[in-house]
Amino acid sequence: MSLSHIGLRYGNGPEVLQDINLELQQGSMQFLTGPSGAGKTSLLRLIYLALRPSRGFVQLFGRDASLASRDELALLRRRIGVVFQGFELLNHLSVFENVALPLRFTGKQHDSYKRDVEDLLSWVGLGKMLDALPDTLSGGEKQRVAIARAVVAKPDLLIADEPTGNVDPQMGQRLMRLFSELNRLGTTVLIASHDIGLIETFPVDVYTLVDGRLSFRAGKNKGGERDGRA
Amino acid sequence: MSLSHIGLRYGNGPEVLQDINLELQQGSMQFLTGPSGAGKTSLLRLIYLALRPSRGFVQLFGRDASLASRDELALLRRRIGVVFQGFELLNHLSVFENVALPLRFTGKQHDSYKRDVEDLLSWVGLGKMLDALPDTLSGGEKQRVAIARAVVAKPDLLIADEPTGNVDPQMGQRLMRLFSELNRLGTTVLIASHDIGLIETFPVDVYTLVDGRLSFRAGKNKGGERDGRA
Amino acid sequence: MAERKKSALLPNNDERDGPLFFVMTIIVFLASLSAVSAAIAVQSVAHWKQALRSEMTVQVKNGNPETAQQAVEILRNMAGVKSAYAGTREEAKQLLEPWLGSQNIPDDLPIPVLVYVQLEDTGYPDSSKLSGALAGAGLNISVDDHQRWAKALSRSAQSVQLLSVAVLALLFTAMIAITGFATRAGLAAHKDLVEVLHLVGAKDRTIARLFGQKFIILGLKSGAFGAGLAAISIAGLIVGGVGASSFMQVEAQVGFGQLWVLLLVPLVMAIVGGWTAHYSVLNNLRKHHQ
Amino acid sequence: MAERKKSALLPNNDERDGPLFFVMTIIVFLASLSAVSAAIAVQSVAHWKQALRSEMTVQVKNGNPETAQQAVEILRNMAGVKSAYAGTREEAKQLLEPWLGSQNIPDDLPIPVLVYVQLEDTGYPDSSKLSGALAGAGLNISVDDHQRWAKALSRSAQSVQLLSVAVLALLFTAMIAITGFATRAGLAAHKDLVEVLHLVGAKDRTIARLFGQKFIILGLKSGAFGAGLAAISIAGLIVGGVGASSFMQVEAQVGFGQLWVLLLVPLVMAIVGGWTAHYSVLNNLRKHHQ
Ligand SMILES: Nc1ncnc2c1ncn2[C@@H]1O[C@H](COP(=O)(O)OP(=O)(O)OP(=O)(O)O)[C@@H](O)[C@H]1O
Ligand SMILES: Nc1ncnc2c1ncn2[C@@H]1O[C@H](COP(=O)(O)OP(=O)(O)OP(=O)(O)O)[C@@H](O)[C@H]1O
Ligand SMILES: [Mg+2]
Ligand SMILES: [Mg+2]
Repeated sequence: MSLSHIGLRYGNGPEVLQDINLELQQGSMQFLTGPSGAGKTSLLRLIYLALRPSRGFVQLFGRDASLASRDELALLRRRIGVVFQGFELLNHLSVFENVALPLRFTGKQHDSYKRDVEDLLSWVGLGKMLDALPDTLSGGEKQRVAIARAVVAKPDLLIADEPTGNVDPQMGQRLMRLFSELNRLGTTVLIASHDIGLIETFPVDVYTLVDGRLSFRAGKNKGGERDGRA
Repeated sequence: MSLSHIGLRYGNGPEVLQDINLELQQGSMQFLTGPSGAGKTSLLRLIYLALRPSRGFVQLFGRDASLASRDELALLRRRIGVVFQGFELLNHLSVFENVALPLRFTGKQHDSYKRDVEDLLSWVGLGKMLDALPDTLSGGEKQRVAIARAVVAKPDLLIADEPTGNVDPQMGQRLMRLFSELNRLGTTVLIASHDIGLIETFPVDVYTLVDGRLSFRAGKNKGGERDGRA
Repeated sequence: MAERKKSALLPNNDERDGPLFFVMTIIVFLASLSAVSAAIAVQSVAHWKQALRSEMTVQVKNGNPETAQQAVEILRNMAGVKSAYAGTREEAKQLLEPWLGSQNIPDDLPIPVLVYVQLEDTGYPDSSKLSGALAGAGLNISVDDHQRWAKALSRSAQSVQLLSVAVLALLFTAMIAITGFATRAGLAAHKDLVEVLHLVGAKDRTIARLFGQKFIILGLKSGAFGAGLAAISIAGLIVGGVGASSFMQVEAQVGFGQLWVLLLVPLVMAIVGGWTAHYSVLNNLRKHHQ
Repeated sequence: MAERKKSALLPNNDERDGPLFFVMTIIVFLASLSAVSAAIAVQSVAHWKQALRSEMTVQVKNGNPETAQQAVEILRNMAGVKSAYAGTREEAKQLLEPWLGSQNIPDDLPIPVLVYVQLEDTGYPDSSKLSGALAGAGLNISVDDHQRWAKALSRSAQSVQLLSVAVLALLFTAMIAITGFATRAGLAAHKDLVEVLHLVGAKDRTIARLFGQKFIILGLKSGAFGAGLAAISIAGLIVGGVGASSFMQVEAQVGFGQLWVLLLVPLVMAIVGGWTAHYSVLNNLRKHHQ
């Protein structure tokens, strides 16, 4: 995954992102932080192909996104798992169905993934809520469903936008372990978060976005400060 | 505000809240904490009259809520400011209009509150976004609009559900100062939050909800642990 | 910073309103057409019945002008008869034209002479009284009270009437259903809006009024458009004189007088729309929100 | 834990579908009625034109049976004439009955004799040829080619036809508009659903097909209901014989044959509904989502 010379503006507004260069190594894991309104969500939306940049290039899995057809984009999206800041669950589907959603589009059979989905939901503490509808869940429960949906297809790239804002610190740690586990299996992970307490406990690289510009700090156990151009 | 012997179940589910007794002194300020799914939002919904308890009594401003007519309930609600966990902004109204919403129902004139609303939005860092629509805001910006709407009418009771989950720590401190300020002017404040770091920095009482039961811990500068029955 | 105006609490340029307005306009147009044709049918039947009840024809079968004149004298003096006059041989020939052709009637053909009798509106004598009086005077004369025509005419007018009323009822139901549908869709789309307004302290009536007003305006607008279109079409039909049948001619006489019905349509629409919206919202609030 | 079935991606018991189904059914019902009446009108005109074109009447004005027989001989031998026969005095009297009454026709009244001429379907001679041939034989005879009737009849049939087609077009537009409206409302209500499916990697076609199918089914269902209702009503009208006018009688003859039109209605509805939904969604996706 790489972004080069990315600029982004909404409508005729100011540039929210300015000259962003970012390259994520396959299998790496990093945090993205920065004050509210800095453009973290916008940057992630560019990466998971919900948005086109005003200028610059987005490259995913060796493919230039601006050159891909709509169907190719759909196929690329299937390799990305996303935890949205607003969860974006489907209210008429059960917790189980919501989590299984990405698997349906890959043409997998219900029986083949049933156990996996149930196990995953147990891990995030929702083993007893498989048939509940999202409207009846608490904020933190919704967030965990969103996380489960993002990781269920073992994506090549995982993008999580503020994935622990609605859960207690213990659950936050548990969810982070889930991400690390996935990362160990080869998934590239990028997490946007304000939770500095949480970030500090992980020895991973941290990108900071301020006023639309990106800076980089290597993980505590890794090395010193350097420029954002990875 | 007082809750006595409150029980709550959704549909035929288990009791989410069990025998809750809680009394908030006029002009006091407290936190409510507890693991995800413990029932914090449910408890707050009882207090701001979005929900009826399955058993027990809710008393607000000296009035038993179960005896009040629908119109009286509307009048009681006008004295309560709420920051919803899901923000609940109106997408077709501008930031300014969203914040001014509670004032419209009190029959106040636009000119009389225009300056107040603008000043308040500047204080939460949104002075330049008065005319923006909620859909174009970042997560933290939405949260701040929700907070501004809750406090704009200087309510007698302020209920905030996870009001700092989407903002950076500095902004979190700033918003908490807003709540304290309001509290000093006489508003009773009740804040549900997971953010233990934030809670620790305030010398206020903390209620903890675990498995549908409430326990109480007095603020650091105040006194020792005691039972939930306030 | 520019002047900031108080904006509508309900999004007023809802993207759903365009086609809804369109559908409602068409429905109103059709409902208006049926309303007018129902009104015309009702009026026509009354008109015909009146015309047929107030007229009889007496046939002097030997075609003798003197016998006819005698009959006229007798009839004029009867109670309940307004006037009576004998038709000319020319008139009688014209009636036979469709069957015999115009130039084909030989001068010596003894065509029966018709005597037209106008009756008073009330208390008119029936045909047997007339023929009794004539037979009493020794005249062999047959009386036609037009019952055959009256029956046939009022039967077809009634079926037109029935059909129009049925279509009208259907369209009316469709109108209400569309309003109900749109309101529910509006409420479903604005569920959060309703909830937020409710929790912020708006009274039920205030919220219901918001939606009610929206549909009153929509009803008035689409009602006025649809009814206006219908008025233009009907006027066009009448003036253009499409259909040369006698039925249509009666319509033309009555038609313009019935157009006032159309003024009611937008009003009814607005009331139905507003009321449905208002009460759907109220019910919804009472059911789902404390 | 109980068996968990794969559930529909689109909420299939949408609370908006009830009234929508109702409205669509009514619209289909009305559209079906107009479709059938348009088809009947088209058929009637063709039927009458054919009947009138293939028949002429020759009037022997002196009422002499021998002259009539002579005319029949001449006509039978003409090219383009299928058959010819002279009517009886009784038949002629029956035609005069409405005007002269049944018992009022004196036996010595020289009623013209009518000769009925059936013509070949194609290449039939016009009335001037016939009268020319008859005049050539020294017979003073008038020929009626029924043009007057043909014109009056086809004029009113055409206006019925025009009206039905106009109403049909309107209802059809209403149907499409309702489908379009419902789709847009559905999309607005399911905006998040569309976005989530899109971001989770569903292809545009997959999402569009979901909505398309929903409206195909809705179209088929409401189309079948509405058209079925219409078929029952029309059959009822025909069998019940509402309206005793000759126009209605012709309808009855043709009516049942035209009911097949109704089979098309649900199909058209389904196609229109499905297509509109499918392409609204596709457009929407292309416009608002990368
Ligand atoms: N659709 C949009 N149209 C216009 N402006 C937008 C839109 N989405 C975001 N913005 C603006 O872009 C800026 C960056 O937003 P973004 O959501 O990327 O911030 P963020 O870093 O995720 O903030 P937070 O931590 O509060 O979620 C904000 O000022 C926001 O108002
Ligand atoms: N409308 C509802 N119907 C049924 N169950 C519900 C409903 N709302 C909440 N619940 C259940 O009640 C329990 C408490 O929910 P609540 O939202 O009060 O938790 P919370 O303490 O606010 O959690 P969080 O910190 O995650 O927001 C949860 O298990 C949830 O699934
Ligand atoms: Mg964000
Ligand atoms: Mg909660």
